Formats: sequence, structure tokens, C-alpha cells
Amino acid sequence: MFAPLADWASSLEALTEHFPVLVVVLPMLAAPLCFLVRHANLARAIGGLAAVACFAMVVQLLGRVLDEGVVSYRLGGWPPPLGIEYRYDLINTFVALIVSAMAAIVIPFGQNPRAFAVPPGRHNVVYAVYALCAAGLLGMTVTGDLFNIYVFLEISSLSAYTLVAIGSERRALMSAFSYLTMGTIGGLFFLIGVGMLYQMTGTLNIVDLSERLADVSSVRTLSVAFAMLFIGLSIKLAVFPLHQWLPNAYTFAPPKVSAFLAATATKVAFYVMLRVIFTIFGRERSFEQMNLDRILLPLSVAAMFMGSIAAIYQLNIKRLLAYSSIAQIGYMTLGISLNSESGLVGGIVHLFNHAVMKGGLFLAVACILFRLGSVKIEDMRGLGRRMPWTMGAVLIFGLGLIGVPGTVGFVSKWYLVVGAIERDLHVVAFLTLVSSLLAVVYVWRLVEVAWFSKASEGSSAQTVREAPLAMLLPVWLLALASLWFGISTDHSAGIARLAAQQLLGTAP
Amino acid sequence: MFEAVPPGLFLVLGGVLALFLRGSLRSAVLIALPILGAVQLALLPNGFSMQWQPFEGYLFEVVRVDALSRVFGYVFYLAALISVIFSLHVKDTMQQSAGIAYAGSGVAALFAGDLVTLFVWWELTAVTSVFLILARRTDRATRTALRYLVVQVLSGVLLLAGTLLHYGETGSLAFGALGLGSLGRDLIFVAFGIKAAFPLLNGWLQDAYPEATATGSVWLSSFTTKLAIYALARGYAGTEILIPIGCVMTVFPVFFAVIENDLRRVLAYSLNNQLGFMVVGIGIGTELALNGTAAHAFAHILYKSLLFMAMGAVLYRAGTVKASELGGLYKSMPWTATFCIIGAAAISAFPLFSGFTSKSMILSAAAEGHHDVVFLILLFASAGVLEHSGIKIPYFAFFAHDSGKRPKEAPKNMLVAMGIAAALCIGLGVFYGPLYALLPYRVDYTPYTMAHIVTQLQLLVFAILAFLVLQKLRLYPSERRATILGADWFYRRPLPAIGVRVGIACAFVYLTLVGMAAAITRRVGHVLRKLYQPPGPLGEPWPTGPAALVAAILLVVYLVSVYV
Amino acid sequence: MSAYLGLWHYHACIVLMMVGLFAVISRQHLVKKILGLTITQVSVIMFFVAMGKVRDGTAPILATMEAEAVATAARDVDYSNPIPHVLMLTAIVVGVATNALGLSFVVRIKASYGSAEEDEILAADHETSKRESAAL
Amino acid sequence: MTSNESSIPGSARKWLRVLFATCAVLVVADFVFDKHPHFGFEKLPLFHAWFGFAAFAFIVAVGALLRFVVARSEDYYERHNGSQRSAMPSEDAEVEPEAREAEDHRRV
Repeated sequence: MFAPLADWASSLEALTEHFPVLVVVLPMLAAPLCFLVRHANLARAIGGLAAVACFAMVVQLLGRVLDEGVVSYRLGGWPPPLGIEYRYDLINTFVALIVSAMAAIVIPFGQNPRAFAVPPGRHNVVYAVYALCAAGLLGMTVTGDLFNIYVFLEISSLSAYTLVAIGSERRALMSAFSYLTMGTIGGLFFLIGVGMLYQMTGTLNIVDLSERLADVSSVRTLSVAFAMLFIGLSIKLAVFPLHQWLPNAYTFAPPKVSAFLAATATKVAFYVMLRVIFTIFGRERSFEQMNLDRILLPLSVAAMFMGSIAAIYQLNIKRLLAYSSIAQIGYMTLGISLNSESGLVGGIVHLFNHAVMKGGLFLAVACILFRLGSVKIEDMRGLGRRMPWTMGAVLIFGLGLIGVPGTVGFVSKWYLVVGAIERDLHVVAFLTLVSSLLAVVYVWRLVEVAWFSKASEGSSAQTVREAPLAMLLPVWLLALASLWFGISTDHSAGIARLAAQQLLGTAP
Repeated sequence: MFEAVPPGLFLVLGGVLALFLRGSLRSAVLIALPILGAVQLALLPNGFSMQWQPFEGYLFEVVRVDALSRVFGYVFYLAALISVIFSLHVKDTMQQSAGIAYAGSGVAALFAGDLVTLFVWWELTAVTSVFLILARRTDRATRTALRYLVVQVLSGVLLLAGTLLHYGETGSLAFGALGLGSLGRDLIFVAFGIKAAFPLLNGWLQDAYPEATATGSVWLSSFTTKLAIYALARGYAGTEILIPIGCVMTVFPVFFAVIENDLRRVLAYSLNNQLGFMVVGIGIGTELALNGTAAHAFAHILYKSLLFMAMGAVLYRAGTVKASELGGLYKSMPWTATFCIIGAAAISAFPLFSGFTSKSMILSAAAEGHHDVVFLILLFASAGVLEHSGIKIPYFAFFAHDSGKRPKEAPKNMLVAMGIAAALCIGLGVFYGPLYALLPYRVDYTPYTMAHIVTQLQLLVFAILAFLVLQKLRLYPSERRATILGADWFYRRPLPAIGVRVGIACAFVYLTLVGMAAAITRRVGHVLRKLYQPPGPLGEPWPTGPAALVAAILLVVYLVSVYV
Repeated sequence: MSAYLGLWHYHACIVLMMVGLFAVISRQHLVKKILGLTITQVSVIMFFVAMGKVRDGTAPILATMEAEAVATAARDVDYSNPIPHVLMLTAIVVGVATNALGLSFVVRIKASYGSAEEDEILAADHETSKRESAAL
Repeated sequence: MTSNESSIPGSARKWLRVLFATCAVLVVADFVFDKHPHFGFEKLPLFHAWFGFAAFAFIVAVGALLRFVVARSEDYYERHNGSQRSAMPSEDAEVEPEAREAEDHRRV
């Protein structure tokens, strides 16, 4: 009588073997299903289940990776250089974890119909696009094939453009259009780079590529390929000054979409950049031959300042957060450009931290929009008294953006500053600290408006209620995460350190 | 369970928690927190240590309990308890939360075993305490709060910079005896000096404390500066430069205090002067002197908050603490007046009051070290203390000429808080044994010798006599409504207003510079705003054309830079 | 020199790409921008196809022949590597999807702004944001 | 010099007597008890007494002189800050409402 149960168990075990591919396939299957069911809540349930299942699978895979090292899955059974390989090592499993976690948080929790320009009967489409976007991002992250990365990049980008265009204002359309234009150019640059690498090595498998590139070290095409890949990814990542698509896209997209994209899309692009720089080309070639630090370091520092200063002067909280994202991306790329282990740890851990903080902040904005109906900072006067939980979470995330000790932001800044000092770049260390002060200013603006100003007479900030629990829950989940990982750094920074060592080839 | 939580963290978290509570539950929690903290401290043995390794290779000693930090810890909890009771009537809940969190971060800083942990809590005391000034919600207070925050954060930044340099030199983050002699350690010294209100670094103190709320200044008077004293005692005991610094600190505020009209600012000066005694004690650095410093800090926190409480009660009831507008309040506020006199007697170090049993140790340490000039200066400063805190505060507020004001007696909670503090002021003066037992080193000292009592009384009583004589001769300066420029002036108005007399040229150059600086600042602000505030060119994204062009240009630039 | 001439098909791709990018950068009309993107995509596709062409080569099939015999057999044979072609099939699909999405945006933009010229749209947006900041 | 009361009330007169008596006792005590001084100057008769008196007088004198240098009108710092109005309400939130009203009334 236990036979069916045993069967079931053994088939589950067999299924475990296929987790690496299911992580991508499941949301990809969920997407058309969501589209077909034509019912918003049903579609939400399907998308949400797929996302939660993905998250669970990635957690299981992370455990495996930590135990066994690299987990490789051969699509169609073909061995790697010939067939496509899904390859899980620490760094991309870590990123996949962030992506799937964010999807599991954003998709199931109630969407705010006010933020959409989609007619109520068609909300299922939104979930379909979410699922597709998640599938694309996860695919980009876990695949071991360079062209595959391109394909998934475009899948995720196309769905991201669509998600932005869903925003309620007409400006969302124009933002989506300019996102599409820049994104396509970035994607094409990337594709050209991929083509050149294929031309020189005849392979698209990342591991294979890195080995074969050793034979073609002096070819000039290599430099062009590197530049193409780098610039293409920089556009996707919104490295200053290629960030022009980002502020409006995040501003006019529905806040939950901004939360999802801010926490995942740029992070995955950052991961691919790490792959290209450290795995394919290798640290030596990227930095000594291609002088990567010479271009990336000034751009990162400029991003930190331009983004933060622009954030200070914004009148719209989403725009403020978008510009702050540009500054935060500057911190991440700074981590690469420092070319040291501590710096890289800082970059990777900031990838995680920023996903937590910005994701949470945009979700909090979703709460504000839901109740207040506005995202203008001026309209938030005195909101701290009416929506203490929402604004309290904003404060916690804000402290993280500043880098106050005890929050996640401090951990990444610590590593970045230590990395800069290790490389004797005292000015950079100093500038990093100074740019945190700019963060103080823009976070203070929010705090001052919310807690220290009186709501103007008759404004809706006087009468609104706290956001519903279902919306607060994910916000506070992330807020507590940002505190937890600020104090207990074993998981975030510990994994980041191991990942950095793997990337640098210095793993013990 | 107690071992798992750093001392002080209770209070910080409790402060946050209290934001969400109301009514008597809230009061109960607020009162319970410091008591709970003290119990925890009592349970932790000396030598207790808690370590934390957030990053590989960096081991932080988050908690280190020893005799020196313990004595400060107890009095911090005591002060927190008194301040909580004193502010129970306040409706603006943010203040109590900020206050208790401020006290908590102060306590946590005391038990920091390494410089980074110290820095964290050091900054948190700044951030939490600024709310106590902001809560006054006047334009003036808001501006003061900003100045205060800037100075405090500056202190923290110096501490961090010094710590990093020190770490670079020695590879150690431990917070033990540091001493001067390297840039890093000098920076840390200055950082401590700012919070300890060293001469010329003291402006923030006289600027901020009188601007805080009636209850806020009670909180403020207890923690920030004493934390700095503790830090100096830990890191720079026996550093000789502290002796002259301390001497200047004891002397110069007394002159300003004579003519200051705002009685809470008088107390701020007096606070500065008392800190001077402690700094001298640290500078002398013998066991007796350090014991004296710790004891004096203990006694000082109690009587100083008592005096601030009395003035806070007056501010609360009468709406002002300007000497020129007060007088005769003893008729309607007899209890407050009594407590104030007890505080005044304690700070003046009358025998049987707490100041006597603590300050004597510092004076004796100076005497035993044969610092004759120092001894005379401290003696002189003691007369000064009597002048501004012993006589001026109670006299002008409660007696002097009758202002006609008849405010109500202070609320009950205030009276209870003042009563506790007053009882302790007398208690420590009479039963000083328990305090002496707490001190970091073994105490072999008897404050009450006949010679001691007689000389001290001579000093004080004849000084009072001088006051009466001067009053009689109409030589004592009357109280006028005025702003007295202190060291805060340097940063509030670094303008030689006396320059008209000193040198017009100087003023002219200065004004030009300031004018230019202001113009440039305004200009830069203007330009930044134009550029960055939407629809400025950098505050809004560009159209797709230029954006794509930038991408193309960057690609070309990168390729060229690689090839060239 | 001949080496450069011999690479004429790559240069053609580059020229095509520049034309496409130029259109994206300089044209205001959104449809023209989309066309520019399409031209750029085509240039990339041609680049891949061009590099798939191998002169004097043959299919990389595990052979039983001797290496020399392979070289002889491959002489004067124009061989097309199928992989870039396959890749480009995918890329064309991606390109079509991008165009479709982009054009659908343009349709919606035209409907809501009444214009498909970027400068006019941005001027309208500018007005909106000015109104927003003036309302404060 | 309005604060100096030329007519001293009865209770104060009593306290004055106590003070004078204490002075007298202390003067006597100075010669009765051994002071075991640390420094030479402490051996001077009644050193602490006259030092206290002199120090006090000196402080007051210097303070009085200091007033010529550092005293400014009460709104010294505000006068030039008038342009930087902030949005904060300007009443003193901490003072009891009644006291605040009284104060306002007086200011008018």
C-alpha cells in the first residue's frame, strides 16, 4: 500500500535532478497559462505559485551548490561544449535566489489597479508578463551559454518594456519606448560581442570560451569584443552616463514593477558583467590589457555623485529612488573597478543589499500610492503620523541607503571602503564616504516631510489610513531582512566572499 | 539571556517600541527600561566580553565590562530613570523615545570594547539626541539642532577617520589606553574633545542645551559630555596636555556665566566648568585622580540634571528662564526652589552634599601631585561654581526682586524626579561608601577631615560674603536681557562685530570673504538646482537620441583608450 | 591594404550599423527610430552570417579520413557554418518581437499624445512636469 | 541696578545673621584645627577665606567688564537670519500653553 507513496517519492527525487532547468521552465510555462486563464486572481495564483516554487528550487540548489560545488545540467543530454549547459555556481545561484525571491514577493501580493492603464478584465496579462520576465532573468542567470544569455536577455527586456508601459500615465509609454530603444542597442552591442567571441573561438559555452581565449590573447578583435560586451551590458545595467532610460522607466512604471525591476533586472545585468569580466576574459586581461578600471572607476564615482545629487532635487519619490538607484549601481560597479577581493565582495554584497532595499522602498511607495494616490514628496507631508508602518519601513531602508551601521548598507560600504584602502585609493574611499552624506540629504528630505512637517489643510495626507496588511507584509519582510543581514552577515557577505573568490580564481 | 544583549540595546529598542505604545503601559515600559538595564549590568561580571565577527578578519568587541565602564553605566541608567520620570507628562511621545534611545546608545558606547563599536554608538547618541532639540519646534531650535548635529557628526567622522588611521598604523581596533603621538590617535583625541567641550570646541554645548525642550536639556546634560569624559579617561588617562585644557575649561566659562541672562545657558557654562574638573583629573592620571573623575562624573550627572530639571520646571510653568524676567518664584514653587537649592549646594561642594565627596578627590590628587598652580586654579574655579550655579541660579530664579510671576508648582512627576535626584545628592554626600566602592580603583580616601571641611567652608562662605558685599555696594552686575557671545559665536557669527573697534579693515576683508563665500554657495546651490531639479537637464533623463549618442561615444572613447 | 579590402563584408556591416544608429540618434519620428533599430539589427545579422562563411573549410564532423585528405577535400570549397545561421534565426525572431513591441508603443503614443515626433512628445511631458512643480 | 533690594526683609535678615556667625566660627576654626597643608601658600592665615572672597570679587568684576565686549542685543543671532524662514510653526511647543499665552501677551 506504500508503493504509490514510494513511487511518488522516487519520482520527486527524479524531479530534483531536473530542478536546474525547471527553475526557468516553470515560469516560462506559467506565462502562457496566465495569459489563457483570463482571470486576474487565477493568473496571480498561477504566477505566484510558479514564483514560489522557483524560489524553493533555487534554495534547494543553493544548498547543493554549497555542498557539492558546481551543479551542471545538460539540456537534451548533450555534453557542454556541444549542447547548452545550465551551470550553477555560487555567484549565479546567489543572483537567481534574489530574482526568484523578488518574484515570489512581488507577483502574489495584490497589485494596485490604480497604477495600471490595463483594463480590469485584462490583468491576467500583467501576471503573464511578470512570469515571462522572471523566466528571462532566471534564464540569463543560470545558463552557461553566451548566446543563450542574449536570448534570455531579450526575453526579459521585452517583458520589462511591456511592464513599464503598463503604468497609468501616458508618460509611461514614452519611458517604455526609450527603454526599448536603449535596451535594444545594448542588446545588439552585446550580440556583436558574442559574435566576435564565437568568431575567434568557435564556442559559446562560457567555460569553454574562457579556456580557448588563452590561445587568442593578442588578437585585436578581442578588445573590440570586450568593449562591445561591456558597453552593451553597461546600458542594461544603467551605468552612468548610459542610465538615461532608467529614471523615467522606474518613475512611470507601476511601483511594484519598479520594485521588481530595480531588484532584479539591473542585478542580473551586473551578474552577466561579472561573468564577462572575471570568468570569460579573466581578471588579468580585463584590467591589465583592457584597462577596465581606468574607465569604470571614474564612471562609478561619477554615478555615485550625479545620481545622489539628482536624487536630492527630485520632487517625485519614485524619481528620487530611481536616481538613487543610479548612485547605488555606481557602488556596485565601483566594487568591480577596485580590482580587489574586498572590493568585489562589496560589489556583490551590495547587489544583494540594494535588491533588498530598493525592492522594499518601491513596495513601500506602492503602499503610499495605494492610500495617498500620489507619489509627490510634497503630498507626503505629515504622512508619518498616518502611515507609521509604511514610513517607518521607508526610514529603515533609507538608513540602509545611507549606510548606517546595523543595516545592510553599512556592510557593503565597509567592504568597498576597505577595498579602496587596500588598493591605496584613499581619495576613492573618501569620496565613497562623502557620497553617503548626499544620501543623508535625500533620505532626510523624506524623513522631514513625513515626520516633521504638518499635513497641509485638507490634503489627503491628513485622512489616509495605514496600508493594508497584505501590502505591508512584504515591505516589512524586506525591512527586517535589511536589518537582519546588516547584523548577521554570515549569509550575505559570506556567500559574496566565496563567490568573489570563485570569480577571482582565488578560492581555497 | 542577559549575556546575549549588549547593555544599552534594551533602551534603544525599547525607545522604538515605546513609539507604538500609549498611556500608562507606555510609562511603565519607559520606567522599567533603565531599571532592567541596571539589573542586567549588575548581573554581568567585570571582565565580561562579547565579541562579534561581522567580516572575516575583523573581530569587534561589542561589549566589555570593567570597573571604569561599570560606574558610568550605573549612573547613566540612574540618570535615564530620573529623566524618564521627569518627562512623563510630555505628550510629544517622540521626545521620550528619543531620550531613552539616546541614553541607551550612551550606555552601549560605554561598554564598547573597540573603536568601531564606539563609533557606531557615538554617532547614534548624536542622532538620537538631536530630536530633543528639534522637538521644541521653533525656528530657532531647528537651526540650532542642525548646527548641533553637524558638530556631533563631525566628532564622529573624526573618530572614524582616526580609528582607520590608527588601525592602519597598529592593526588594532581595541579601545584601550591610546595616548597622543600619531595622527590617528590625535584625531580621536580631538573627536573626544569636541564632545567633552574642550575650549573653543565647546560652542555647541552652550548653543544647543538651552535651546532644547524643558525636558530635553535634562537628558542632554547627562550623557554626551560624560561619555566623552569616560572615553578620555579610558584612552588618554595621564595625558599631560589635558591638565591645562581642563584648567582653561574650569575657568573661562565662569566669567561668561556671570553675565549670561538665560539661566539654562548659565547651567551649560557651569556644565562646561565641571567637565574641566574631570578633564584635569584625567590629565593627572593617578589612581586617586581617576577615582575622583569617575566619582565626580557620577555626582555631577545627578546634581546637574537636578539643576536642569529645576530650570526645566521653571521654563515649563513660567515660559521663560531669563534671569531678568524671573524672581520671587519660591512663593509659588517652594518645592522646586528647595530642590534647586539642594542641587546648588551639591554643585558648590558644600560638605554633606555629593559635590564635596567627589570633587575633593580631584583637588587632593592635584595637591598630592604638587600641581600648585592647578590647585589654585581649581580653587578659583570652585569659587566660580558657587557664583554661577550656587548663588545665581537659585537666587535670580526664586528670590531676588519679585517679578510678580506666580506660576503653579511643577507637575508631580517632575517633583518626584527632582526629589529622587535631590535625595541622591544628599545621600552621596553623607553615605559616600557605596559610591567609593564602585570606583575603578581601590579607594583609600576620607573626605571628611576637619581641615577639609573648614577650608572648604571658608572658601564658600566667604565667597557668599563677597556676593552680599557686592550686592550691598551695588557692584554686582544686574541681569539684563542680552545675548552673550560664547565660543558658539565663532561658528554662528564668525564676524568680528567688535571689529569696528578692533580693525575695520579686518572686518572688511572678512565680510568680503564671507560675502563671496555666501554668494558662491548660493550660486552653486542655484546652479545645482537649475541643473538637477526637474525639468533641469541633469534631473530628467535625456531623449533617446542623445542617450544613444552617449552610448556610441562611450564605446568609441573606450576603444580608443584601449588602443592608445 | 588587401587585408582590409578582403574584409569588405564586415565593413559593409559596420556602415549599415552606423546608418541604423545614426537614424536612432538623429531622427525625431519614433517610427524612424524603430527603423533605425531594425537596420542595426540587420547589420548584426549580416555580420553573423558573413562570419559563418568559411573558405577552404569543411563541416566539423568527426572524420575517418586523414587530416591531409580532409584539407584536400576542403580546398576551394565554400563552407557555411550552420551555427551562426541558427543563432540568427533566433535573433530575427527577437528582432521581430522588438519591432512589434516598439511599433505598438508608437501606436499607443500617437493615440495619447497626438504625435509621434519625440521632440513634441517631450515638450508635452516637459509641460506636465513644469505644471507639477508649479503646483507645489 | 534694580535687583539690589535696599531694604532687606526680616527672614533674609535672619539668614544674614547665620552667615555672619558662620564666618566668625570659621575664622576661629582656622586657628584651632591643623590644616595639614600641601602647599606653602595654604599656611597663610585664613588663606581659603580670603582667596574665596577675592576670587568671587574678581570673577564678578571680570564678568562685568566682559559684558562690554560680548553682550549683544537679545535678537543678535536672529536679526540676520530672518530670511531663512522655515516651515516650522514658531511657537514653543514645550512650554505650557498658559505660560505661552502669558509670554505672548507680555511680548506685545
